[in-house]
Amino acid sequence: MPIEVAFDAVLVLLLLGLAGTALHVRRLYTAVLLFVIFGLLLAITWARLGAVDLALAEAAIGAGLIGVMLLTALARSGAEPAMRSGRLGVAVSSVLAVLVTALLALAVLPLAERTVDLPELVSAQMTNSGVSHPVTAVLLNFRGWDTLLELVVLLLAFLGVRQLGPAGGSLPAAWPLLDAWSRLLAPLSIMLAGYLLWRGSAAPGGAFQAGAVLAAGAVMLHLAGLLPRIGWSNWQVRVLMLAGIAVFALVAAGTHWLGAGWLNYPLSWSKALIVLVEIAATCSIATTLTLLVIGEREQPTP
Amino acid sequence: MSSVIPYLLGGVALWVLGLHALLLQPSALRRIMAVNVMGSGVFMVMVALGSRNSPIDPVLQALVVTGLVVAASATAFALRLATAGPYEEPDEQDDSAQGRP
Amino acid sequence: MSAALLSLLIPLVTALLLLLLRSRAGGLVILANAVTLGCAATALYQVIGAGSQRLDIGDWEAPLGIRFELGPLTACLLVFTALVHLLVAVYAERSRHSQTRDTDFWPLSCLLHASLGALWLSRDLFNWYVTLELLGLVAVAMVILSGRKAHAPALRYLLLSLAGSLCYLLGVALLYGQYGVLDIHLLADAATDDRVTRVALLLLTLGLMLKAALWPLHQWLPNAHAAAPTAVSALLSALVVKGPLFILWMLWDNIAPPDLARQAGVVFALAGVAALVAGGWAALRTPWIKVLVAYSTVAQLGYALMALGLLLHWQDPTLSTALWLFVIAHGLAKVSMFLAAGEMQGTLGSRRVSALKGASQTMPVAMFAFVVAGGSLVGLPPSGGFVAKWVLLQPLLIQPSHWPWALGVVLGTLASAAYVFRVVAIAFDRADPNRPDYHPDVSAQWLAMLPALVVWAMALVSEPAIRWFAEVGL
Amino acid sequence: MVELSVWLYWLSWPLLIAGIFFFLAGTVGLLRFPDVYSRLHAVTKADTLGLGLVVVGLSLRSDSWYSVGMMVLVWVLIMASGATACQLLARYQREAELAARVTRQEPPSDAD
Repeated sequence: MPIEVAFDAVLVLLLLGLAGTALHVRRLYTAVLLFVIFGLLLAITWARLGAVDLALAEAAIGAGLIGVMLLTALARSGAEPAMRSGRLGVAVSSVLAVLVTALLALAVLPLAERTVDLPELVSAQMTNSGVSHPVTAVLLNFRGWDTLLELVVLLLAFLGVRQLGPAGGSLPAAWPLLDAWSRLLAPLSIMLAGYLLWRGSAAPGGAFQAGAVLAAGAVMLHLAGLLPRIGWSNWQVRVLMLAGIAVFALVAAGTHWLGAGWLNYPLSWSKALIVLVEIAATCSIATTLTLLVIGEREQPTP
Repeated sequence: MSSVIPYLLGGVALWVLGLHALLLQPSALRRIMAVNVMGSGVFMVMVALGSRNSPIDPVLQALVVTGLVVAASATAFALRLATAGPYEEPDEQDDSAQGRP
Repeated sequence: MSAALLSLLIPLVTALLLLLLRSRAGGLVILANAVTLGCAATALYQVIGAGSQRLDIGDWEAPLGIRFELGPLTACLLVFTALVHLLVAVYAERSRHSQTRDTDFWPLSCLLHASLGALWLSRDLFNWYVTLELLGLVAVAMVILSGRKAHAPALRYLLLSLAGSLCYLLGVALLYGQYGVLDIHLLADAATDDRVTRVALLLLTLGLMLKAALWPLHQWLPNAHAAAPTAVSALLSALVVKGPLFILWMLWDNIAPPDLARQAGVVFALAGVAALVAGGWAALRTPWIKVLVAYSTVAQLGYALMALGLLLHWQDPTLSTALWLFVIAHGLAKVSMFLAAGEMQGTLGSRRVSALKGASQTMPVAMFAFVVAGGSLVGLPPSGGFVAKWVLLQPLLIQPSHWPWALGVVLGTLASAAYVFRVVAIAFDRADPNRPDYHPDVSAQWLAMLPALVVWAMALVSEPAIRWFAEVGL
Repeated sequence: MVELSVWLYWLSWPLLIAGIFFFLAGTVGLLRFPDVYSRLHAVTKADTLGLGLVVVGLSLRSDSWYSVGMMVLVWVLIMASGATACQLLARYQREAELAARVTRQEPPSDAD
């Protein structure tokens, strides 16, 4: 038992050290690198705590796509403004930070012994949720409304980025080995995404992780120069990106006016409906994340 | 149960670390990283609370997956916003050009 | 309940259509907003008739699923949101100076409408986190419509909004860790007065005050709202800052243990008075028109904060009627003020208050709209603002021990009167001869006047509304 | 006769320790070596070998062939991606050096 606690303590201290240095180290380049490592270590922490779905999502989205976006932003960012507050400011705020941490720690500690009874309720209702993996049941059936708003958040992030105009920057000429390697990886990522999506109903996996893996494959193809010039102007991209929300809203409206209630899947069809919604969500997540990372080339025509 | 405490404290510490850096750092990229560290802190607290049940609490795990995708999309937006335009305070001098907002 | 769900679904479907067809047809959005207003009105009519209704999404009971609730206040807020969206959409379509003509303003405003509807209806703490995130992102996406100079304030707004959401989320995590439920009514029954609940409420309150730009945490609002295009500033000030305030009120009204609520009530009320004075003072001194109107938002939110504080301090539910009358009256008046200010700024070509010299002769209709809206903000009789202030002053004037709070209200009225009459004084100077290329858009100015007339029309319906709110209880 | 799995369990220890040693060697090489190319050498080679040893050590302990197959697949993928990344970095470094030398107007010393 003490070995486990030691391992947890070391892991947490390592995370804190990484985050602290990443935020306060002098060179911005080192800061970004340390932050990407922090993301990867976080994925291991989620796996250690037993949250496998989350470890998948964190590794794909948190460490992968956010890392790529940070590095592209680093390449494009100009000189760094100097640190504003002097020595006194940092000292005072650090003392304040320690006090706040102590207050929050005192509030959080008594929670360690308590347990909640909602998981029993979830497993009790699993039979008529249409899927056998509890996380997917919660995400797409019990709290399906959260996931619909979630897809709207993703769409809004892309609409916001679209107002900023095309993401300039030319790519260095692709190199044969990179070209061959990405041709090998792309089908693998599609297969992996399909597997994650289908297994999502019975084991860790699901729309978000599958979408992120697909987006990673597309970004890889783009970096090798193999991805055709896609953007908001061609309608296929628009259909794919809006598919998730449209299908989910259609299902919600259909179940409300034709069926038994808002997002109340009829028992016999619930698995089919959930898989349909998951496929649509994967398409829109993959397209949105890809366009968020690689940006659009041409001028956004009205 | 003892393995929950280090992660609860670590999550809270990460949250405060992120908030402290967000208020202190002037550079846009570092502030975005600070917000991400805050998010990771909150998620660590949530997952630690979830891991109190023997198979991890599926509701909390679903909430954190949703929160993670929200944080990722907001970060993508913030990064593009930070590097899109020149990041200096809006110009203060008077501009009487016709139709200038 | 299906009428309320329709008023949520129609803007979402319109936004998807606009995005799919890449069209920027303002007419379609105006039609959608009008139909949504109709649905919201039928929802209100049903609530008046049959009382509040509840919907468990997916037919899963509360701790497991998310619960929607259509109460009297939610129905009013749905009507208010649809009305403001309709008025702003008509202005944005008609006016030359709204800078949102051929931009993505149309789908974004529909998405804002849908996420506000989702926020008003939901009763689940994590669902509120996602809707808060939606509001933050759509607001920032709309602020940057006005070009490169809006990027700096928009980024600061986005980062602080994310920090506020994460502060709120940590509070939600603590509450879930303690009680194991996320629905607000179940939490209200289970809430006990211990340290975890107090720290969680503190975190929730700090996050929501940062997002609603309530007094000590409001610095990001003036620059963000001033940098946005005219139609967007109106939507932001009238609606986006009200979402977190709604959640703050729901949390403190339901979950807060009584003696904590009493202590916190005093702090909120004092923060309200400070907001009135500080916001008024800053509005008085700023040289820019739109920053003046933005600081007026910070000040007017002080009234709502004061009503919330006194409501908690004296456990007196009639004050929540005052709180929500303030929110609705301020929303409509602020829309009219921002549209008028934007119209004058665009036509006269300068962002400075000094450029309004002689505006009562050069742009009479826009200045009249500005003053009418200002009258409601100050609280001059028969306006909506006066009705709200009247309901707030009632409990204050009954016991002599409450009179110091009445003094706070007087200070607030003085401050808001100061910055409104500052503009009026400049407007009645002698106007300089017009520039050759000066051609004002009179119909747009009349559209800017419309919300101000609606806020003054509120007085006609005030007596039955107050009685209904008091009897049904928000 | 001692049970087979216990033998395998003890046999996996030296392999794991050797794997970890190679990981450390790669990291020390990364920090200490003078220029980019030798650092790339150290990292790619040592880590791949280290991972291979760890995979073999763990597969001795694992109970099903399925997990052994998964671990080997992971190892093959990391080896391939490590090699590609190493080639890519070396190439861009080479091009950066050539570009730097051309701007200093020195004739490139050897035909590239």
